[in-house]
Amino acid sequence: MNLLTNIISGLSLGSVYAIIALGYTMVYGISKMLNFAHGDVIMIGGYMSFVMTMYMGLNGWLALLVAMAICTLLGITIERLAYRPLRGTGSLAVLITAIGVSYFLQNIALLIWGANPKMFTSLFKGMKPIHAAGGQLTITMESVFTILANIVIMILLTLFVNKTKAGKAMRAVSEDNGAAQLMGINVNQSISLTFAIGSGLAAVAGVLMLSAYPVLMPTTGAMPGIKAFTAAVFGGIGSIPGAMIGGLILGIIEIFSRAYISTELSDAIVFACLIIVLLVKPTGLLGKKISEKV
Amino acid sequence: MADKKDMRDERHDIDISDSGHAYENRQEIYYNDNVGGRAVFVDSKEQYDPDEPYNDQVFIPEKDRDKAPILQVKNLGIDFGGLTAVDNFNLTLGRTEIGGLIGPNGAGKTTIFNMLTKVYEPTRGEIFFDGKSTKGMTTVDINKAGMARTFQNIRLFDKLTVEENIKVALHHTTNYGLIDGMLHTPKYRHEEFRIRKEAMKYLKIFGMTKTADYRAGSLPYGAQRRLEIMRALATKPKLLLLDEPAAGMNPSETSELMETIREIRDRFQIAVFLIEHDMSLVMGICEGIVVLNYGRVIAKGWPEEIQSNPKVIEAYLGKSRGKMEEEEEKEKADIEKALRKGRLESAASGKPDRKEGE
Amino acid sequence: MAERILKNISSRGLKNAVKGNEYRREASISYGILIGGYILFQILAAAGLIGHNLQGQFVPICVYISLAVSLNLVVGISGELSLGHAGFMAVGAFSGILMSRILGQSMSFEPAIIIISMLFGALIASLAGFVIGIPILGLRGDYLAIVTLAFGEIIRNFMNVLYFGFDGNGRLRFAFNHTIEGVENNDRIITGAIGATGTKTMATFTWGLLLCLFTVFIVLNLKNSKQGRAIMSIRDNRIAGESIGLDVRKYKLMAFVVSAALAGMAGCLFGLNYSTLVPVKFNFNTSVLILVFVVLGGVGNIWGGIIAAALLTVLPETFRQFADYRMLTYAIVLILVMICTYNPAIKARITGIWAKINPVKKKSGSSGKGKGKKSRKGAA
Amino acid sequence: MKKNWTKFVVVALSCMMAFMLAACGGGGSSDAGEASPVLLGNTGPLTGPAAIYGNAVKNGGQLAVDEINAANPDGIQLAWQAEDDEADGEKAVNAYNKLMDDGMKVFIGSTTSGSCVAASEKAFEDRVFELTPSASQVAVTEGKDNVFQLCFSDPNQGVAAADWVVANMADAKVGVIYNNASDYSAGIFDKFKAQYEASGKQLVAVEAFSDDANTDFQAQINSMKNAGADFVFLPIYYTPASNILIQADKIGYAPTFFGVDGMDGILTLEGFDTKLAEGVMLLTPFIATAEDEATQNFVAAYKDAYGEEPNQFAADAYDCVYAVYGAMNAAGLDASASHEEICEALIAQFAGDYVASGVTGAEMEWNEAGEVNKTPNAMVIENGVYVPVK
Repeated sequence: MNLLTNIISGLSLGSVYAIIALGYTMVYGISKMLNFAHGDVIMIGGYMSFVMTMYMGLNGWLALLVAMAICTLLGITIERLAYRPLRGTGSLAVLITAIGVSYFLQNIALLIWGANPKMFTSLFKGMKPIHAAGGQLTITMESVFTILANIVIMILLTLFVNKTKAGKAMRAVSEDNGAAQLMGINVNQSISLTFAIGSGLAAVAGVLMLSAYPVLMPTTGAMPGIKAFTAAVFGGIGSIPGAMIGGLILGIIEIFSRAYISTELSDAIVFACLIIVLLVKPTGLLGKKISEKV
Repeated sequence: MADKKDMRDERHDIDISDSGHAYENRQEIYYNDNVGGRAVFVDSKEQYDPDEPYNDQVFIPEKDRDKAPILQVKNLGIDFGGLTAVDNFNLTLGRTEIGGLIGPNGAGKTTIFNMLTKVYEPTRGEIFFDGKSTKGMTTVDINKAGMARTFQNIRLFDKLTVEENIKVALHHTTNYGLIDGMLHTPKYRHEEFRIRKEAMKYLKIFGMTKTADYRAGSLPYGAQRRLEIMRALATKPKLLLLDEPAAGMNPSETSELMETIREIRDRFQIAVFLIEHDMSLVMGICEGIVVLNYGRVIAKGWPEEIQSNPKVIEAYLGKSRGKMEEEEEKEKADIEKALRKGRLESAASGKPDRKEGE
Repeated sequence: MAERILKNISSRGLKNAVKGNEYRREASISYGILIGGYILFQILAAAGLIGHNLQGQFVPICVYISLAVSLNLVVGISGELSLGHAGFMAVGAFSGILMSRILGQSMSFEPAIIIISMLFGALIASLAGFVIGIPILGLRGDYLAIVTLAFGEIIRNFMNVLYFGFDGNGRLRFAFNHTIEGVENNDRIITGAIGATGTKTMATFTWGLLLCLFTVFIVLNLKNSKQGRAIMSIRDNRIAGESIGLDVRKYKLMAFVVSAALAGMAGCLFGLNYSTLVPVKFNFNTSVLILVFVVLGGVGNIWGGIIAAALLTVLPETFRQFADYRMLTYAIVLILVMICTYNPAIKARITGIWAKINPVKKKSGSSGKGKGKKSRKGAA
Repeated sequence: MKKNWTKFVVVALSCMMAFMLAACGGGGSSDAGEASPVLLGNTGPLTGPAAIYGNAVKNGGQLAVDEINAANPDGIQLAWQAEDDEADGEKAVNAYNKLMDDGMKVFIGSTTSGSCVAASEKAFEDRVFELTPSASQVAVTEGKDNVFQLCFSDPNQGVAAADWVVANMADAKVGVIYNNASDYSAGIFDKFKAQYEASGKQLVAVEAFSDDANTDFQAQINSMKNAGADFVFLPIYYTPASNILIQADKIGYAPTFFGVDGMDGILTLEGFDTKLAEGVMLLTPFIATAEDEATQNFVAAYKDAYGEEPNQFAADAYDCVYAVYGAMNAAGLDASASHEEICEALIAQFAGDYVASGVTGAEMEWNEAGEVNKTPNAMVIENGVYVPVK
């Protein structure tokens, strides 16, 4: 029973990582940059939703939509102002700028909302948890919805990328920027769209994460961001199903190592697993093999 | 961490200090039949039969017959996924032979170079380099054994200077360890002084000493090609593989290059095996030529033979022999165009391809 | 023929060619900045023109300079992105502190303690670099970056459960939990997350300068040696490097280990500058901070890294006047500086304006426009 | 062009350097004129994950200074300056030095322990009197005659908590969840474990977490549950503690939770359902809902000024300022005294018979080691307010 409980909390945590990792992986795929500010977009999404529900009295689900819209705009703005001027100058410069953006978002949040943590009200407040196996096993609604949301998002996103014109354009740009441009694809638009989707999903991830783990602070997004980035690499950065698998595995490893090995070293174990995976599969579980024409 | 002093010091112990003079004496060298003369085949009348598995020892220039061949390739083949890129490739290269490998674009020429240097592991067949099988060797081992190559899309160390590019190639003959390198001990200074002089000697071959301090990546295209050859040569190889050395050069540069390749062979007494689309170069210096199409050898022989070989012409022209004369005229123009185009294409593809590698 | 080619080259190509070998220049500028800065600040400090705040930062500035230079060996010279440099700094710091405490039991001659501790820190950090480097250097690009990040975090996580202390006989003992056998709680030197406390602060500006000089000396020398050339050529073109017989892993590992050793040394001096040191200090943010120095100073540019490290260490302090907006200002400045230094259009404009107002007007502007860009872009 | 660019960079950087020199060096010249107030300095994390504590101290100190200046226009005037140290020893030393440049006379410590140890080393060298509001590690005061703590030291808290548990909860099966990456939490746990086990009892479960993984506590809570712990000691701050309460509630695990002073603040967490905190016990010297007049005045004034409930950190800082002010008056100092003079006079006071009272303790006395003597009260949360444990 314990095992099942742990698997469920692992899947739930992993689903949060997976949704965040999507943002990393899509942005990486299309612009080959590590967007370290992504974790902080989650935090902004959380604050937005918090403000909407607590101060504006909006319904939680409506607040989620508003937060998504704001994060989408935020993502596009960040890309436009901070990353686009540096496009084509190598990934390092953009990486540092992304870190600058991350500091910026954290400190803006600190100035606006103060250092005191806020307790986020769960989106699923009032819904009764599922009890199974004679009360031995408790599954919270947060877990159920997080896992469901992860699956739905993954399916929708895969359909979008494979079936729609905009999605195909995104794939073309991530395959070969220059060629896509020659084929008449608006590269700027595609990249903006990617940031928009990634940031919108970050808001969803933020709300889901905070529903389960409700402490909201200006630094809330930082560590989940790094973990999700790890998850994206785990699954093969640039691959959408990879992000999902990477996130889920990471979540399960984290919960399991905490439950069965050591709570003190759980992070070390997670990172050690990442290293082992990369040693066996140097481009992650579902990553494309990098081959170089000689 | 002193690197093992390997055998290559002795490998070509030829004094290259007076390379300046070499150019002045060029006339003599080129008209010396013993060294630079055209290859003579044992039985030149006999046509090469590509279907016979291994029939190839005979194609060695006369001057190299008394020495063991530098390279023997038997039934070499490679598959990518289900696709056979090269199959049943056989070759014997004389100790000081200049061999040519030609064929239409996509025939698998560079793939063969990549197999020889172990960038790709061959699926089938054997390679004997200097009498030893190269099975299990890596690219690094291959170079240490004495095979050096250039690349179709130039691969220089762009941010290093011209001189440093040569010095890197002299790495294994530079005799000091990490501690000497970090602390710049007298040993370091002595060795650096020595290899600087040596690097300059190599640069002299192509008359590039004045460019020594420039970044390799900022050199003009032709100079980069020459530098790449020098860099390969500085690893003191027994066999030099050149992948389209004349790509992107104008006719006068090409003829200069041709002469220099021959001179390198003569001075260092090494074998050269080259891929080239420029027929004037191939026909001008190659002693034996192999023609490849769709991954298979379709002809082997000396230049005149190849020029008149119907299979070769077919490979380049398609089935055009039976057609009307005017069409033939047109085709002939096309062939020239195609050959020239091949050159330009490979020249053009050089830069963007290189970017991928970074 | 040779002459003809030369003429060809000089008439067509060399106009756009860039002179590359600038070791002497780079070395003299680097040493000049360090020694000049040291003398200047010593004089200013002696004259009482510098406040406590800046004086207190002399040692950390030197440490960060040294870290930036050593990270440049991996990022600039070897061309690999490392996000775990603080991990090596941590290893060096804690092992150096341990060594200083052991020596402190029987020795009182501080210079010897500092030197031995720093060498010990460097040794342990290089061992860590070696152990970490062997498996991962086959990875490429961003995958290597994430693994270095992971290792940095693992090292720090590990530090959180590491306990060291002297037992009754003055012997060093360690454990992975709170109670170390035979060790009184007050005799613990390193106490997991609480870190090292009670360190005797020995570091001075002069030691900082020596550390910087040593680091720059090693890195510049290495850059201008056969090993350095091998490392750089693998960076520029791995396949070509293999084709001329260079063992890629060996040279990547070499850069990684030397860099780790130097970082360990710097970490040790850092540890000896504060009476307490917690493992949290060496988190991802610190790794990134060092990387920022390197990128801002120009990847591969040693003296650029020196200046960037010094300035960016002092910068947040000068922003104290902005009070609550301090870190926000820092973030904005960081983004703007990155855009201004790397965006081609903005850079060209700044260069143009600068050329106009340049006090020393030289009519030597014959060279092409894109060059500065090209050389500064580095191995990005 | 390249040369131009390089030159531009060099000149621009030198300009910045000059600017910084001016900015950094300028402060040192402030001389102690008669009218200038006595500057009390503080460093604490005003940004970053620990910003809540630094800001609380900053506000509490400011409130006390404003009150004192308003109440005693003829007495010694005080000034308050809090600098950001990001809870980092290195930055704390920088911030401390900045305060010295600005003419600090008394150092109201660093807010967090790790940075306080580093900064108090400097204060000891510079002979600046230091009274830290909240840095509870022993190393803060150890070997430094001029450094005093207003809060409990970690060991004292751990020992007090263990003693209390042994005395009052003799039959409980005790489990602990602590933050192994926090010096505060690990420090308390350390002593708690030693003291508790010295009484011949064993902890049934010990689990840790780190700052990097402070969201999901399922594993730790399950471990407590499975070990049958009915009394869980949480020597952690209230933020992760609130997370633990919520997640324990979700799986229906309801032991008695027992916290220390860091637990205070849990009731005022914005958006937190205080029902979850029902029955939580804590050992703390300060509670915002206390009935006495001093506390109520302080809480009211604080809410008025900053719009939020003060937590223990704010109260500690508030008390620090009053304690220092009182001691300065008791020593007969005036505003023109140098920081060395103030230091020696205050050491004599604090190490001597000086008694201060404030919102975190009625009669606080200090020993020569710098530790404060005050009694923590065991409180339990009932109906959303603290009441003393019967």
